[in-house]
Amino acid sequence: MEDEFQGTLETEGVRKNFMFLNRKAPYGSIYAQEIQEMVLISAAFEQNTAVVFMDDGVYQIKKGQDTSATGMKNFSPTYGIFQMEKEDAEEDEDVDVVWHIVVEKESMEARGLTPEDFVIDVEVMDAAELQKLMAEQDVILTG
Amino acid sequence: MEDEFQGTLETEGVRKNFMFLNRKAPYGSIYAQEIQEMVLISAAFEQNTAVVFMDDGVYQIKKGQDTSATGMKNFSPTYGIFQMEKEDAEEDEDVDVVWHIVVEKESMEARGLTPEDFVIDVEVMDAAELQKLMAEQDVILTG
Amino acid sequence: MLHTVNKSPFERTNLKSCLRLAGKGDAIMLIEDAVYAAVQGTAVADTMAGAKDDFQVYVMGPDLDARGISRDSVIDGINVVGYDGFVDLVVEHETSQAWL
Amino acid sequence: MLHTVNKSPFERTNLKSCLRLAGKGDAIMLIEDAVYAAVQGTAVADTMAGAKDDFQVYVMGPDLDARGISRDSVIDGINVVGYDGFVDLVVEHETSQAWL
Amino acid sequence: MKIGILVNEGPFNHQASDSAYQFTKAAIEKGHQVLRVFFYYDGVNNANKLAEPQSDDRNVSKRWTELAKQHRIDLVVCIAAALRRGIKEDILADGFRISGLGQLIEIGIAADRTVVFGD
Amino acid sequence: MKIGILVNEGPFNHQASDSAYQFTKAAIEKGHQVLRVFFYYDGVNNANKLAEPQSDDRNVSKRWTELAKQHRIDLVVCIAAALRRGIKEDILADGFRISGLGQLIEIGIAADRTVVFGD
Repeated sequence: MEDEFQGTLETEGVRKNFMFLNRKAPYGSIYAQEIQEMVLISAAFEQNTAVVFMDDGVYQIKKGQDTSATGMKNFSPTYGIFQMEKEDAEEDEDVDVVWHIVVEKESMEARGLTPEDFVIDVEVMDAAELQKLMAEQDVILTG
Repeated sequence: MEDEFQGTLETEGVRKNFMFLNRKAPYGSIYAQEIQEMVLISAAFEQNTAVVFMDDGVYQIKKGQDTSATGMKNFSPTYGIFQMEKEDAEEDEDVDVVWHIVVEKESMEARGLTPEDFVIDVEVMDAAELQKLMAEQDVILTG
Repeated sequence: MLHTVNKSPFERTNLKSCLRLAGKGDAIMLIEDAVYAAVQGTAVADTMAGAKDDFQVYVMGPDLDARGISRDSVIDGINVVGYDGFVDLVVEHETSQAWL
Repeated sequence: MLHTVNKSPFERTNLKSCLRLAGKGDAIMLIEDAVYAAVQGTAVADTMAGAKDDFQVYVMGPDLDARGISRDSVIDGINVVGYDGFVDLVVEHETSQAWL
Repeated sequence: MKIGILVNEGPFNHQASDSAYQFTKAAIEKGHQVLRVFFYYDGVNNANKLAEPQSDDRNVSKRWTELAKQHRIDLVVCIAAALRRGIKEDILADGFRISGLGQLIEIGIAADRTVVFGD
Repeated sequence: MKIGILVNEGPFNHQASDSAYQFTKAAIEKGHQVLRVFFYYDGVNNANKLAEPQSDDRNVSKRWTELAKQHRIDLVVCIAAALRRGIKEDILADGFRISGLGQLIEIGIAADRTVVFGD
């Protein structure tokens, strides 16, 4: 019984749909930064992955972030790794995980943003489409 | 110079207007509870004191709080001490500090509450009156 | 799907986002400071009264009690549950989404 | 009086409360996630464009930069300042109120 | 049913850890298995054993320790989030262990349900 | 001018401590005297010396320590809030001291300006 505490859980051969839902602006709080680490670790488990930016979360991927005068760490380059993971998943025939990187249209438009404003390529979905994607998920993690 | 670090600041003979502004609901976060301690400590310094409940802060003084099933501490009885401090300040002729315990009318009404819903007696002020009171303050502490 | 909302509808837009994204028939569990959304006679009561036609809405009883909100003041059609009822809702729905 | 607001106007009502309680001619300093309120072309831009007639509105430049918001996109009449400018505002106004 | 829990906030400042605790307790009482409780973001502060709340208030960290002991629940603190905030072995409360973020993803994969508590 | 600062949130999770630090530094550079920085609520977590952020990120606690040393700033952590959250002498970063909430009220009385940073 004691190893239950130290052990790893059985995950072999299971593929689920994971969504990482980003609703918070970057820098004002740490959620945007630390959820990145979740997504990166998750990629190693080869699960289907949907990274979603809605509400103020769409600001996370805004181009041109320069944190030098605030003394904080600029973590926006890391989103490029998300895109690479997605491209790898699409290109690698041995790996059949599905990646989505999604921006909710309503949130984007309320903030006067367009897909050209973002550091990575995104699928723009309206609330109805995003709702459908959400309904397909097994696990939704957020911060 | 070294005692600057350990010492107390010079406060003798100074009387200022302090406002403690409560805008957050109780229990969901700790601000309501810990700002109480500020108000109580402040009373010992005999400053003019305005305790204000606005926005979700008006919920802090709602009657009938019973936290037993959540396992949290019910700190609403402590508001009674605010009222005692106010009454003491009004009755004691040697002490001429002024106390206000204020609820913003707009916030109260939006939540369907009336002064009878509160555990202590309050002055109800509309936003314009509260703005005037706020403008008279030297120090505004909040959480 | 089960949605949990824990923020006051007067101060934050979490509930609004939840209502925009939730599918018809989904369950919504109001906990912590979101329980204020379940109360009659407030500025957001109409929104919630409408929401309960599209969704199954639940509110955490112990969180109502803690905040001194009488269970009698809960909008008709919103169900008051305890932590055990919350567990049942999680079990009944394959996925939970927390609108933090 | 100087008001500081640090929360996004899209997610929280802090700015709205500030605008309701601030006196005519008061200064409002937008920092951290509140800098989004200073940007042209958003759903809250009209509110802020109106606010700057009644108040002196300032926005923290380093917080705009961190978030990739071009200083050119700031609403006309809202002044971009740095931490030193923020200090000056605190000095100029006898009382500061943080709308947390 | 196998349930996993994610706690995003520290003790006292937000109700998240309280709600997660009450939920976990209720799930166990109903006969479910709580596979693991994972602490991330400021949630790592729940594992600080030095906490000494006032005597008339709950002790959030200790309560987790006791629940874990009683029901053999795996309480895992994320190492990266913990290092950033100064939660280390020296001050780690009984019943908690420090490990990688992969242990959270494991929950998602292995548990039937994952429930998140935060701010 | 004499300025006092109140920091309501812990390091990293919110920008409050960063903004307070930049503000304090700027105030000193402009020749003002920062009488005291008081840490309350989760703000007490800024004083945890065990924090080890990633090498490419700022060290919030250490930065306060250094600023305090350089400019003789009084960094005070509220004892009640600190006990509740497990911030004790054993893990207290250099330059911070633990004291009562009265030290915050003193700021309000003795300083010309009091500025609050929080969530």
